[in-house]
Amino acid sequence: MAAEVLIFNLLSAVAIVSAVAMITMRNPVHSAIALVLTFVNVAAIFIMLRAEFLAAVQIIVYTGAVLVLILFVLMLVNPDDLPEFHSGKPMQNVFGFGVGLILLAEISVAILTRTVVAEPGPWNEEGVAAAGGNIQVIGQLLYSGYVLPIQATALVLLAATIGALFLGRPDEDQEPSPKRRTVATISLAHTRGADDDLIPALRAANIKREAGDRDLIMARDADEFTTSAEEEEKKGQSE
Amino acid sequence: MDANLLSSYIFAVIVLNVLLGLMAYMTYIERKVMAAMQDRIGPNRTGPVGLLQPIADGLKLLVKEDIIPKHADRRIFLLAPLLSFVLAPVAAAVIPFGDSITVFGHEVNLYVADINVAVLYFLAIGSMGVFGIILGGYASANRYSLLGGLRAAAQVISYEIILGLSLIGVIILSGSLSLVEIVNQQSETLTIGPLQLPNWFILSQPLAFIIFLIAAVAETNRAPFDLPEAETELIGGFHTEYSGFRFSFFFLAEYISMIVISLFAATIFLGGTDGPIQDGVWWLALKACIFLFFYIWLRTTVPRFRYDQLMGLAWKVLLPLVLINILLTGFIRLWGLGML
Amino acid sequence: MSLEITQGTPVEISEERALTDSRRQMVLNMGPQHPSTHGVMRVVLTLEGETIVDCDPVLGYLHRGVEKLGETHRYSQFVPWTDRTDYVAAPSNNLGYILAVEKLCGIEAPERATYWRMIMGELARLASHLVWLGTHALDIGALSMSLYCFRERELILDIFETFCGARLTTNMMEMGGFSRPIPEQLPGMVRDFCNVFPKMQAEYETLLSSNPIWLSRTRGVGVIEPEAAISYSLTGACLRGSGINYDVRKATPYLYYDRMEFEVPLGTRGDVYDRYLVRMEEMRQSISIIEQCMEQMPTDGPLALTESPYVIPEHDNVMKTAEDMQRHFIWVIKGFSPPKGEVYQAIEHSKGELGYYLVSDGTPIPYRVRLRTPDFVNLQSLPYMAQGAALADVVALIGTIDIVLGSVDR
Amino acid sequence: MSSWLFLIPLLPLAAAVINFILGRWFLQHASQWLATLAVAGSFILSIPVFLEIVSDEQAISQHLYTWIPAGDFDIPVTLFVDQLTATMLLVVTGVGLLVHIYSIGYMHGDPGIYRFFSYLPLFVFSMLMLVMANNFLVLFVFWEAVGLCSFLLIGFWYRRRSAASAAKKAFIVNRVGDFGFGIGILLIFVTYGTIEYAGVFDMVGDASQTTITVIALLLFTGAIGKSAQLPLFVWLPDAMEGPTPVSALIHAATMVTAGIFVLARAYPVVSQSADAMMVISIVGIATAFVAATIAVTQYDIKKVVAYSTVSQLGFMAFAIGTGAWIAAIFHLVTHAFFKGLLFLGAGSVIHGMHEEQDMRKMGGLKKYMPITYWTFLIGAAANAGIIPLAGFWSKDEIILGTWLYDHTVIMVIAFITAFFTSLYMFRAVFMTFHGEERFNPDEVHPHESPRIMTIPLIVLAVFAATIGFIGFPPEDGWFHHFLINAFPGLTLPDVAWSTIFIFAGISTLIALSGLFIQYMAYVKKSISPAGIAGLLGPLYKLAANRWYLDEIYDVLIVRPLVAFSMFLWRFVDAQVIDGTVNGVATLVTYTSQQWRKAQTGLIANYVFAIALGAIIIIGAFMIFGSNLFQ
Amino acid sequence: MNELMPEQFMFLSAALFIIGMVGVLTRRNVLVIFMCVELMLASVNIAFVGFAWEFSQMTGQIFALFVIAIAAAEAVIGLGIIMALTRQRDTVDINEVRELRQ
Repeated sequence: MAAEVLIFNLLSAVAIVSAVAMITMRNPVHSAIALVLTFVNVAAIFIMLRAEFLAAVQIIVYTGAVLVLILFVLMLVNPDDLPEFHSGKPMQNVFGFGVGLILLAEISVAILTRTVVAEPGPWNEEGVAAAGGNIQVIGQLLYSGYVLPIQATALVLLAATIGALFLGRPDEDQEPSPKRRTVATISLAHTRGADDDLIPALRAANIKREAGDRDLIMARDADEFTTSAEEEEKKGQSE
Repeated sequence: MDANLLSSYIFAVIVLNVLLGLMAYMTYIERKVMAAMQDRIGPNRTGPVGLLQPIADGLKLLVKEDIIPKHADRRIFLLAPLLSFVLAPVAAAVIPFGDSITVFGHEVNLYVADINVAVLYFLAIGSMGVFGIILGGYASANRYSLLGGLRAAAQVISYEIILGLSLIGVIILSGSLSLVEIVNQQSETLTIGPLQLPNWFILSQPLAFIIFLIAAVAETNRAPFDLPEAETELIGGFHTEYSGFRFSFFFLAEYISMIVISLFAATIFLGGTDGPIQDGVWWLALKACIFLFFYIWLRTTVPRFRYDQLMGLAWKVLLPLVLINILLTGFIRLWGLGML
Repeated sequence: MSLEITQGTPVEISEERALTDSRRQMVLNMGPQHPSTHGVMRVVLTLEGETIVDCDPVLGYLHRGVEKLGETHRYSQFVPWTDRTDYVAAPSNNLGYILAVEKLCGIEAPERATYWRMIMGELARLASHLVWLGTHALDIGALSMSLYCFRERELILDIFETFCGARLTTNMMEMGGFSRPIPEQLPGMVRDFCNVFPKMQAEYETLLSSNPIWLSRTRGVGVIEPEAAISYSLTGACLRGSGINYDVRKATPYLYYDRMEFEVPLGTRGDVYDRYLVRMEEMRQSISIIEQCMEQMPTDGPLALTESPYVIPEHDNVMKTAEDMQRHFIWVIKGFSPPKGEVYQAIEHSKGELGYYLVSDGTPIPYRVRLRTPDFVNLQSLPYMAQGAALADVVALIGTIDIVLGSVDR
Repeated sequence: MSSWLFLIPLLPLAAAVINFILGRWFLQHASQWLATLAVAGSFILSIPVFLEIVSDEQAISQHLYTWIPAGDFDIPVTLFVDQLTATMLLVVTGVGLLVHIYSIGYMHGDPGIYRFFSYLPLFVFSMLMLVMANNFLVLFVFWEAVGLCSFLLIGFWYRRRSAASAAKKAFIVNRVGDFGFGIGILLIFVTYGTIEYAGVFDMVGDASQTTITVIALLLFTGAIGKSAQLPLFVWLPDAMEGPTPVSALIHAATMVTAGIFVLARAYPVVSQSADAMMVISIVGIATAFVAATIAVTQYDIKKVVAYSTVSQLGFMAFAIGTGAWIAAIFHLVTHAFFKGLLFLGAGSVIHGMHEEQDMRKMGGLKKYMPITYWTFLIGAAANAGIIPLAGFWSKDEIILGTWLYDHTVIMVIAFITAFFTSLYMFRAVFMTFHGEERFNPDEVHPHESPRIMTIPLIVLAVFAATIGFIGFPPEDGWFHHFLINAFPGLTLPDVAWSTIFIFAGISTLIALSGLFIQYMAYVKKSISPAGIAGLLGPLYKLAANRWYLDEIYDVLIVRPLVAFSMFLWRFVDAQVIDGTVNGVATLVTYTSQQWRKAQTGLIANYVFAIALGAIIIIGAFMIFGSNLFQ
Repeated sequence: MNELMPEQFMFLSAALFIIGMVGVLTRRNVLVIFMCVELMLASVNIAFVGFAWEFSQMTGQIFALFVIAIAAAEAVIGLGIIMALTRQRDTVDINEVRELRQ
């Protein structure tokens, strides 16, 4: 057994075991971790299959972004809701596994009895090396023959972004929940009450320019910038 | 097993050990530098001028009681710090510490691996590193930890994008994802009129460098982007409930990440091992030290961002800037190739 | 071997459910052991994401019954207790209580002692503001500020130590003046401090005042409108930050503040940044007041009243004259009995209006002692400011109110 | 000069676009100055163009671009200026400028001011392009564009239901005429193979007489709509729902004269068909008479002026019909000034009376708004044909034309109409400005309008008083000699001075009699208007109810249409079509209801079905063989 | 078996796909179902890349790239829907969401 085959089988075994673990774990967070393991192994298999770029992308996108997002959502969702409820529908499980087994058997038969025949292309190991490497080959192919699919994919990603923004927007019907508590009482009778004409008064006041655009007003006297209750009354009467 | 592979293994072991040793003394240096900046003395009791302090700290953490909260998700709680700790130094594998040297008649490359997707590999490992933090935050069954984990997830995803995009400019210019290749390109000389400058990418990609620097600080969860652990708000965030050696794993991982990302930045933008006289690993170390000093300096100087400001900075300021940078670089590159 | 401990959540799960409106909300129990609550305060936050829906400060973790203790101690015995309310500005608390008792007895300290009281009060204000600045900046993440601030505060504490021997709980004032002489080196120390401090303060400002992160964390955060500030009975920088001109030193001058020339800084927006600016400016004004005191102060003169029945006689005379010996004996054994009546004395403490309310029934023990501590009142505005703010803002808001739990809980 | 020609329409267009885009957020009130400056620029540029035409007597043109290139047939956008166009240029930009200035005062404080000042220059642009077009298609495009602007501006206060419906009415009624106009253009194209003026006019004679008549009548159909002739004039009085400056500019001075302009522009075609000319003159005189009688009975000051406009447009139409081409254009020019003046004066009154339009609630305003009064009086006198004001010269010339070209019946009706003209004009003046004050002084404080509104009034008044002298002496004036170049083949008739004096005398007498009657009725109160109305009985009622035209339309067109629509809705749509659709739907619903029971709503079940399907398909392939696996 | 055989990755791909499918069939937590779908997408990528390797083609890799891109878009939308769902329903149990039945 060549080392290559051994490693491949090892990686496959881990991938399959962790995939099975993913669907059997009760805690979704554990499932997610199992899935991370599967994806990392899949990425390793990609490297074995001479797809280094895809391996890196697989890890960056799937494990680095998608699964982090899934974990993010898992943590946002109420922890009480997280555990899986296996007790619900036993028939569902039986049918599910049954169908899975049948399909696996069918595909196994197909794999073993049929062979796929196709013309070998130019991108064997030497061909790729001659072109400068896996990334160079993908880049050249991608931007020569696949421009339209790239544009379409870009459009899909844009649509997804907009859709996500739409889905993630705050509820409209619900008033923004953090609402300011209103001022309970305003004691305008306070002899040193807030001056309604504070702002005009400030212009003439002794202003100390602080950092940026902020000013401090320097009061020399206790009666500056304040209106006493009597004055307020007088003002009211005169109007 | 061929000799090449063997020498790689040996070199990997050396790098790993050096990193761990560096990391230990990184904490010492940080404390000393911070002390100097803050008008105090810093560790000075353990050993001469406190040089044994990191070892003492390590011992202390080793023998400390290992507390697992009752409601914690045990398995993940144990797994998370390991994940952080293991993934942090792995990224150093692609950093070239110099050309090959001859040891006992063997040609030994001064890098663990020269893979053609090195930059992507680095980003991939970086994006994996956050799992430790998120899972640690989740598993602690603590509100502060959960919030820390949530913050870490959002922050790392956002800044991962910025980090990756800021490197695109360099990749466009160098035309390669291999760090060895990138370093080799930077050792060339750039002649601008009478000036003879090294072709470091900091000169051709200054904007990308600044953005990379900011994103790198955010990526390693260091001040002023240390929101996931913000001790004054979240009391340590994801590692609130960790103690003893498990805590030290997170702690170590953070410092190793800092060192690795400093090495990476030095490699990508500052020419790696290239220097004015006698190229070699010491230049890389010196450049990395500049970054590390910058990290410490930042920590002592600036206040912490708020969560929304952090996200706003990433998406509203840095992302447009970095996209503009890519666009400009692309045009200049095409122009340089005579395709425009 | 690992030890399993139960997570200490004082609020039970069911209770938490009752606290939140929807399942999207989360109750976060901040404190009483949280590093940013400046002691043992507990804030129960209801969060939606990182946005605060509700904020409920829970007090009393440091309650020692100071007021009740005052009603079981003789007038002079209560002075050390005042140190332990707002322990970062102990001389100010001494001062407030002493002034209240003196007002009750109708006596007044000699001129020189009054000037020194003012100096000590302003130094206490500076010490308190330095603690505030350090911790406030630390809460927001500016790590070094706290160390810089404590470096300067050390100079003030050295002055206190030189004067009365204690650094934190000073217990430095007596009815009718000071019981100890002024050490020779003290005026020089105060002058040195006045020379050094402004430079240091300029250093702080370069670090913070125009730092974009500091600005973004403080500007527009925790806005208190002038009306709200009044209706919450705020005092001190919290009130003046909202632009309302009320300073006890100006409004009802005590000591010799009417002889001083100083200005009261007022904010324009009422946010955290304004309060920061106001306090920074207050520190400059304090230095100016101290310098004026040093100038105006008579170089020689008594430091304490000796002839009043309410004060302890001069030590030298106790062993010389029978009257003084007798008075001393009664004063020490029984204490003095102020006339019947009630009195309220307010001073401008570093955190706001500190009021002492005393009721005397003619016995040596006060019938009622009541403290109006400014930070307790100011703390009311926390929920008002916190609603709609982010979680990270809460620490900035607690910092901006400037609380000392010893003073809040009493 | 011709190279700068394009700037004349471009400036207002630029102003319109800028105001529309930036107005709401950035310009706000600054938009009014932008619009006014742009129109002023157009006006200033038009002057040298006009002078060049005067001195060179040569049409100038500037090719801008080819709009529709289709093989050997292409439609150029070419600016074309001859004597007729030059005259129109000055009228449009001149009156337009004054109206813009006036609007600054009138529209002050309106929140939609930027909208107003983007529609108004847009209208000026469209009108300029209309008159400067060199082919029928471009003409038609901008013909529709001015209609659109008219629609937008009538419905400017679109929150007002009446304004919105008036806008709709104007638009729909105009469509009837435009339909004919469009067919006319098609017919021109079919007949001559081109739609450029020059080409068409060169080949007029190639077509049969019938074709020419049909074309001329179809073009006149458009004019009926646009220039508010019988029977389509009903939209114009309703259009007074728009802001008054709009009424002045669009519904008095410029747009409504587009119909007349088109007839004059198509002179080579129209003049070839005597039958068409006859129809035009009959429709014209009927319009003039009917509108004048209605105007006498109206109480809304703007309605009076509006019906007066319709009447004057009738004058122009029958002038063309009778062959007095130049007189028609002359009247068009003078009318633009004095009718613009009247509208702006009415607007000033309304502005001063706090949006009150009913003349019964006015009276005695003379002392409150002297400038408005005097300018309005000049306008009214010009309209009534008091010598020597502008209206006198042009109207007299039209009536003289009817005599010269032997249309005696029309002449008599024209004189009667002129009498009515004088009657309603002075009725408006006396009711509004003289007599007792019939408004409630507690609620209404009449005041003179701001200077920015009165200055345009004064300028217009000066023109209304003096513009007539460009056509002096009648049939031999400077204007006639200038314009005759635009009408090849037309000769100025030689008229004896005695004839002129006789007609002038009759006209003046008629105008003065109208003045006298109204003076007695509304100032002296010796004649009771109500008494006269009672005396005339049904005739008065007929006029007061606008000859029941709206009602006739209602009975003849609207109701049958509604009934037919109801039939379509009630029976065809609701029964036949819906029945079919509903039947199918019910069937589907029923079937689906049965199938629904198979739907559990559980995702797992659907996935299960998919998986089952996959198993079956793969199994089938395995068993029966396929190309998938070989 | 000294060489890597095409059957190997085909089996792996099929196995992972079927595991994902069974997960979708049996699990009730919508987030886990979501993860299963991601697994199915990834398993298809293995087949793509494997065939590309077998026949020295690049098309398979390029299509795998597209699949990853689409999967990312799907993840964003899917998670957005799940967030909206939990906001409205307070549940992640897919059997509770039976809107399709109505």
